[in-house]
Amino acid sequence: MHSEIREQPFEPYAELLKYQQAMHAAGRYGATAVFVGSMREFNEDETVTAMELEHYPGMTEKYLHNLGEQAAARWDLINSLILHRVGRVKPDDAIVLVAVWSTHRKDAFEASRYLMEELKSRAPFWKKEQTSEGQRWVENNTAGY
Amino acid sequence: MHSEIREQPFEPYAELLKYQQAMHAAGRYGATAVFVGSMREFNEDETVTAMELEHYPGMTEKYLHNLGEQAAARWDLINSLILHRVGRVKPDDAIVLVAVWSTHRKDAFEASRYLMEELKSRAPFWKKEQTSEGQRWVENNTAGY
Amino acid sequence: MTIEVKFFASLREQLGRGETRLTAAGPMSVAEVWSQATDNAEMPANVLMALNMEYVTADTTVNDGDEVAFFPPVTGG
Amino acid sequence: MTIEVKFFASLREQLGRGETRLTAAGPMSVAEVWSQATDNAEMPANVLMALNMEYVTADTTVNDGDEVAFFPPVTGG
Repeated sequence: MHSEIREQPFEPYAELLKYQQAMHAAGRYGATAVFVGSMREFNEDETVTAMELEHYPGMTEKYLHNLGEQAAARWDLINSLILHRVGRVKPDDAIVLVAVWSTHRKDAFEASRYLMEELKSRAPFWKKEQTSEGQRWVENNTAGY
Repeated sequence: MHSEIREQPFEPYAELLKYQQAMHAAGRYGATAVFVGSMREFNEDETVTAMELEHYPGMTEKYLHNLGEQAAARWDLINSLILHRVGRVKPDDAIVLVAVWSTHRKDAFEASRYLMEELKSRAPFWKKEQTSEGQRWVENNTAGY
Repeated sequence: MTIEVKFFASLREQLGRGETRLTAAGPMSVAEVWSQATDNAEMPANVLMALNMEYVTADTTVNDGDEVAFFPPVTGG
Repeated sequence: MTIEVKFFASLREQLGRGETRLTAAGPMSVAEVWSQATDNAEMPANVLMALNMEYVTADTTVNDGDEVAFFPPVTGG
């Protein structure tokens, strides 16, 4: 179970492959569930040209670490990875990567969604969008269920 | 919405990236949900050295195509990809890749799981395992819910 | 009329063949296709049936030129 | 005793500062930390509170050396 904050753009599938190879679990997992959240170039009918992703250094790391451990306690997981971007983000950049490896698919599906929903509702990150009308704080995340 | 049967090993994340680039939808999707099913080297306490994946040519393609269309009718999807392997499969080989792109995460999460559960319960594929005890047909898939 | 019949996976191995062609005087049900194609073997309870590559039930009518397939529970993915 | 106080995102901008340090005579609640650190500003209904980087409620007791943070609903992911 690993999690990390990234201040620079990252290519989620390259990161996933690198992590997967380092796991040395080939032939053990039958299921990998992955979620990638990317920056869209529009939100609520406005064009968004960039975004500033603020976080609470220290608490984000602690929160994401504990979240991975909670998922591992609740489901039968072989491994998990959470990467989250902070700083200045551009459209199409990956914001978050969640990946879960398990023997059977039920665990991977459920745990990956759990990680994302918890992260979205509790991890201390805040988005400030740059639109043609100026800057604005995103006030709420869209519902996941 | 695209689906394909593959007779040769494929690297799921490279395929996904290639397909994603060809979509020309950068900045439009905020959510990508991916599932990869891989061959495990053990099943029901026996070591599995290889597997023969048989299918019903014609019906598999038709089934997977219709499945993609059904998901697109039910959720708000930007695109989807299903790849499924047939033939002789080795441990750690990817068997299935399902990827779904959408504006918000709810659609991607739900549609990707729907595609996998439907595929597992209805798509005409059959696995024959090669174990130390000889060959055996896999009789049932594990439950997804 | 002629009907193409296919068997897959363990069913193909048990019956010793993957496909056969039936000739019949007129429309028949999928269940009748099974009986005629298997010398009246008992149909396994969990067998799945497809007519022209779409799932059907045993009472579905089969017409000239149709393709009927029988197979065990699927195990893909 | 001293207490580190942090504000994030829109709250930081509204209050015009990201952190401050309080000195107090003895243990106090998170709500009292807010009042003292903001010159008795009204606490927004949806504000979130953390004590030493764990979520808490307004009535939680704060001790010497603790870090208290206030922030709006989170919007990561």
